[in-house]
Amino acid sequence: MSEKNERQLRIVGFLCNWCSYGGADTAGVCRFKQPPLLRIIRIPCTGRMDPLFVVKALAQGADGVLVSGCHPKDCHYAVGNFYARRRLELVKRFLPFVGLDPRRFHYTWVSASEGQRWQEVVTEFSAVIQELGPNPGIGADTPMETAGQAASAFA
Amino acid sequence: MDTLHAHLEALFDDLELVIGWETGYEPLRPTPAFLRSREDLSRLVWNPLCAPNLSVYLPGILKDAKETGKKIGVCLKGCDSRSLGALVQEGFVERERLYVVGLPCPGTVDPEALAEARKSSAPVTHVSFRDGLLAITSRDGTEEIELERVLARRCRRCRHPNPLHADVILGDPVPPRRTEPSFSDVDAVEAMSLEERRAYWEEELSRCLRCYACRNACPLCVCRDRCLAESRTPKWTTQRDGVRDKFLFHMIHALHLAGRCTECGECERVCPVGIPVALFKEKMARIALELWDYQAGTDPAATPPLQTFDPSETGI
Amino acid sequence: MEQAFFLADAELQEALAGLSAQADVWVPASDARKPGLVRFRRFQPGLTVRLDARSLVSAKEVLFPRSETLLRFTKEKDLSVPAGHRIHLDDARTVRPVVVFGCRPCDARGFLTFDPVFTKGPYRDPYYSERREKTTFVSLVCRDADAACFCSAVGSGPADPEGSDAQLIPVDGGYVLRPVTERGAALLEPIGRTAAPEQIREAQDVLDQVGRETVGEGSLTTLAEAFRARFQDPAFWHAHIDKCLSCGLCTFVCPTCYCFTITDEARGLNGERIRSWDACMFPHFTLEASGHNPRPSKVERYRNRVGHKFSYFPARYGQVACCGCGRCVRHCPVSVDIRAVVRDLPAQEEAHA
Amino acid sequence: MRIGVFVCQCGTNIAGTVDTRAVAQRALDYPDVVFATDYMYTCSEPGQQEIQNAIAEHRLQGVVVAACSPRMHEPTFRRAVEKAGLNRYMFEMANIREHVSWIGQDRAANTLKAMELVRMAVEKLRRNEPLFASEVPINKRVLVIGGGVAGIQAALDCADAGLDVVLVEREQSIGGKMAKLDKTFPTIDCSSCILGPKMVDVAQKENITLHAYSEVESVSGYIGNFTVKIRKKATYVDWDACTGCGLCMEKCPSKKTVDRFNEALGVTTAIQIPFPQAIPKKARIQKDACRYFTTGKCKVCQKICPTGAVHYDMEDREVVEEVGAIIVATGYDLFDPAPYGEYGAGRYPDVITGIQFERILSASGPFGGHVKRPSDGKEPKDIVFVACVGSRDKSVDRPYCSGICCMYIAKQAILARDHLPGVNCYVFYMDIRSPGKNYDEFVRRAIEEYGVQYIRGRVGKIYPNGDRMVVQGADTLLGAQVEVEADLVVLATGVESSRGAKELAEKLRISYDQYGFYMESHPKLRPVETNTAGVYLAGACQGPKDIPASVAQGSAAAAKVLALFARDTIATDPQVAGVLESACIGCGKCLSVCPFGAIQWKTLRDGSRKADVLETVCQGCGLCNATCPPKAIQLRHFTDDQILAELDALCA
Repeated sequence: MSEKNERQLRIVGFLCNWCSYGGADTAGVCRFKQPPLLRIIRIPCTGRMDPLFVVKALAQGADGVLVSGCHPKDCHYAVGNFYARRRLELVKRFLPFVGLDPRRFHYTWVSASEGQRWQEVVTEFSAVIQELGPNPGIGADTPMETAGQAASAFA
Repeated sequence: MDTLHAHLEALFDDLELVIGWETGYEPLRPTPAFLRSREDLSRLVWNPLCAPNLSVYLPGILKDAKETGKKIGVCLKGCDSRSLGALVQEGFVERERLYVVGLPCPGTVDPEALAEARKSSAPVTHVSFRDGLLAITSRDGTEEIELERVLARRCRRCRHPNPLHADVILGDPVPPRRTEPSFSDVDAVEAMSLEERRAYWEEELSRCLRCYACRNACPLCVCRDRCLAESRTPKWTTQRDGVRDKFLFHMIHALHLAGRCTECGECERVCPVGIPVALFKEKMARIALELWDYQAGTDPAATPPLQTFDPSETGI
Repeated sequence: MEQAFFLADAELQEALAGLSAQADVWVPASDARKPGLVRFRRFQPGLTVRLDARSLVSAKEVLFPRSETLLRFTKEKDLSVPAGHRIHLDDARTVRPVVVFGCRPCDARGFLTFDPVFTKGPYRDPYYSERREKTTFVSLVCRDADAACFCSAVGSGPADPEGSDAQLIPVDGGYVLRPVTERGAALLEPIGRTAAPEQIREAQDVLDQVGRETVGEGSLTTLAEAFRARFQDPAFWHAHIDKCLSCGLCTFVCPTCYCFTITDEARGLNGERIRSWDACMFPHFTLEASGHNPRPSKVERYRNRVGHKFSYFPARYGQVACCGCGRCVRHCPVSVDIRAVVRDLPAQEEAHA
Repeated sequence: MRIGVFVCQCGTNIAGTVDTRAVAQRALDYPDVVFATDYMYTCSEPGQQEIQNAIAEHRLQGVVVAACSPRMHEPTFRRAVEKAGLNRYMFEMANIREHVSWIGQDRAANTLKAMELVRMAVEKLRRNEPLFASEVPINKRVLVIGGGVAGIQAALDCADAGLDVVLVEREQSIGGKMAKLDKTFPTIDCSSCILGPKMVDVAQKENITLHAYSEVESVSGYIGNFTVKIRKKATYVDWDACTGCGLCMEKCPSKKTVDRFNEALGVTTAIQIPFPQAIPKKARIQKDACRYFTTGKCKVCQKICPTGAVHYDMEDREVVEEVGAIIVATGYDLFDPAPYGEYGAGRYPDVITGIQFERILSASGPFGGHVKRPSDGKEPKDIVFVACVGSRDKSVDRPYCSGICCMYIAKQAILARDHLPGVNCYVFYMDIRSPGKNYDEFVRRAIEEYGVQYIRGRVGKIYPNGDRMVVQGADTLLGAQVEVEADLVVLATGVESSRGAKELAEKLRISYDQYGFYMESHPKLRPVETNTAGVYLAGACQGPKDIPASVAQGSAAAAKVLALFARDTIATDPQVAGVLESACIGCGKCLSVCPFGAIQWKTLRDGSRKADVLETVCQGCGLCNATCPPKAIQLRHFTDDQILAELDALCA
């Protein structure tokens, strides 16, 4: 690991259950190797994705946030990702204004069959995050969030 | 002023009450007035110090008002009227229950700028406004100050001095200061590096008291007593005083205003510690404009962009 | 004025730096970027100290932080006990001496509302009390009251020494520092040189002159009964309060509002119990677990604020819970004027439609 | 809560690159975890027993299994914990196989990642609450979309079992591609002879409602209760009146109409029954060919029709069918060889596709079963078959094997030799794929008994030489260029997804792969299910298939429907949205975004308006939850607090 990454970098993934979570499974079944940064939170649909999750994750120091759902028009719930893409694009454009690096947030569409594409998405985004290094977040001075305390519970 | 009084006098029998402004504890501070009798109307004032956006009261007052068949009168400036438009769009206000008096607005005063512009600091006894000049009288005499010098930030970028959605417009139309959307203050923030922006907001927000004045003054913050920022279930923020929680509160506010903010600037005006919180929403308004060519509150029949979708949209 | 010291304008920074060696020194100061924004900040060399300006927010947070950790807790996993863990509590704290320098008399006096609640009686609050005991207030005789100020109306005044340990009196070229309490004297001893007789005389003149000024009309200290009579007069309260936005600004800038909430903020096995500012203007303040809220709207909430300050508190502690600083009036987004509300309390015969 | 954590080694699948013991050990440090262990195969019978024992012994109130994907075994483990007395929703999975052990080799990094995923699952589980399914009645009718052999089989199986079946066919007749085939491999039995009776069965079953020349417009609802709108396209012939006598076809003056059933090798009339065995055997007017529709004069058919069935003013009409399950059997289409410009398909009349040759071979085909070439009607002396046209070729975005071409080439070569014993048959191929029962033997027969000459190599170019075609290619076994002169060239065009497959998938809310074939739930274990409950797949819509496989899938899909319908009610997924009324501000944003109309207004006694979720209609997408400003509406099991807890477990 490069000098930048004194701590383990983490990408939070929000994946819809029907397409992208399946795509990540497909990538696994096909043994498509991926960097180990990503931690996936399963959500039913990208329509569940409140843009505030993105902001909160980045504010509290997630090094990257990756949201992936069904391709537009393929939503299991018909229209969830149509709403999602408006919200996600909006927050993507908003992040830099408040000093959060928009490169740390990526949203995309990967179907359950696209194991290889999933591998590419994860690999490319992981490389971006490796390059950017640790995310300082916002207001890291908040008490209780000190490294020592967190470490004892979550190391 | 006289027109306003006369107009409302003539109509008063058909009105439950009129929401306007009256002189507050000093003439520099007009305060919202709920005028319930004909005599009350004499208290009504209208000048560039009438800063509060009265549309903030509409959802509540309509909910509580008895169905008497009488309308509720409300005085709205240009920017206030956009807020009304957005409230109508979202179904919080039944437009037909209102009698909207639109007041073309020359711009409102930034109190801090006014204090600086005044030579005297003595208590003000009288204020009047004519031809772009504020006449401010105190025991030290009367000073004339150009409104343009002491304009609030929100008014410098105003495109809608002339009210929309009004039943009647009283006063001559005011030429807008801007014909195109202006985001120069947003640009100024964006001119900073990413790192500087983060530091800038961390410093600004560190002052936040979480008094929620910005939220409560916002006409589009319709959650009122149920605001997510104070909710413990779900729990998005803690009660800590750190920047992170303050930041999260302001992000909740900003994202909830995304595609809805009518840029009235009340959030920023009321902040006791001078945080330019309206910039968050101005940025949101700009994104809504860029992505969906959408300006909240201008078309009462439109659907806010995050409440709908377009399958053919590309590029996002 | 038996004993007094003189501090030249030019020596202010140095004196504050000296004080800072032994205490946290809080002064009204402004940001370079926002000269109009004056608030209390911890002194550090180079800070723009603004004794000339009223601070936007009171000095309340010095003794009563916006949020403070009361204790920290850790759950140590131990499967041999029924809960599966043992709880360790840690409420260790260090309290440094504090000097509030250059506040206005009203700011200092504000803590006289805190004191009986937090330091006396059956529930002495150790967190506040420990800090309070180590705090010294040096207030500046106030010569720039504005239209929102009303200290005289609550039994105080612009030169009121009550609540202050020492007074700063502006004189030609600097300030005369006048000890009010022994603690004040002890604080001033090392930083000032003894004032010259003419400086003392000038200071006395200022004190006398300012002392004669009346800031705010009438008296708001004897309206406890009038409040009770008005309690159930919805028209009265609506007439005054319909415009209120029910935000917490008035209480948060107020030097005497001391309400707080206590929450546990935990993550995993660790957490802390914190106390943070709360406001009777917030709906959650009185929200009951059942979902019932005895103060469901801003009318009841604002009524409580008035009642607390001018009726309930005086009934219990013999003084109004208001120092007349005027911040709630000055900063209110819609200029709600508590003075007007309180003044109107007795006017029973007046009809409110 | 007392939580037990079970870390699966999955043999070496997980344990190979994750220290499962360490993961279990670390889990004991997490809040509320009172028991943690690793196990060889947690999903096995003894593995599940281990969980059940631990629940009893340690009085567990919730269980986390760190193993494979929840899309695989979540139902298995939910049942297991339920058997031990827990609510089935007091269970979470951490996917440490597909998302960890199978995608990384770094044991340390994998182990850390697995620990964190377990930690996230624990934090989520701590905020779970028991959920209880409600039961909704099942409408025991089934919709079958597509009347090819797979759809026919599915429809008949369901109908035989007593179900009401609605069969929707886009074309004028059912039968699909199989109805166009002459013979079938490897038995050389007559396609229409074996399919015909099944088609007749469909027509005769009283419990099958056939909507031919109809398309699915929209699908709403959910498993057990779908509402399907079907557009019955205008045929201009009243099929209730039409007897299929064919008189109109005899008299129709528009005799130059392209015969699509015969793959444009022949002509037909504007009013027509596509082929003699058509089901339903009803006439239809092809509007663009009809003299009346194009010139406004004619009406011959209307005058001649003995039952007065012709109505020129007929319009499309919509019918609504309520069903409880849907079988999708929309089949496939054949690759259009136009991208292979060097082969000249379309340009040279004697370069034809496999399905065209099938029609030439057919006794009911354009040439009455005489093998003639389209250009001049001469009998060919040399026929070249080109395999893999639109199969196994990335350059035309068809990298997959169509699976049937090798076999149908062999069949067609044999049949050609049967029809014209003197004809020479050549086959250019890449590999011969013949893995079915008696398939390889069949190909060998073509080579050995019928003397078909197989040349291993690709064809580079086909060009005319006089009235013959020259096929230029490589023989990779000889390592030489070869040129073969032929009278007729048959391109074995590959299988691709059916036209309109994606649009239909969007209506059905099922997934499809990049080529438009529908995605099954699991490639091995759930081959006919989709990820949309109540929607099943049969036949080539899921991927290229031959007839036996399509028929088998048709029956399999029918069996799935019958299993579903064996119960009277279905338990709805309780992972749906719920409203905290005290927090609801009545803004109605959730109502406006809900894709299912699952939220309605409810008026409380105080007159206030609150959102109210219809739990059996809610599909659990969570769009309302993301939209609600005060977060009064929460998706159970995916609440804000749960997602935030997962987030906090990772970083805070």
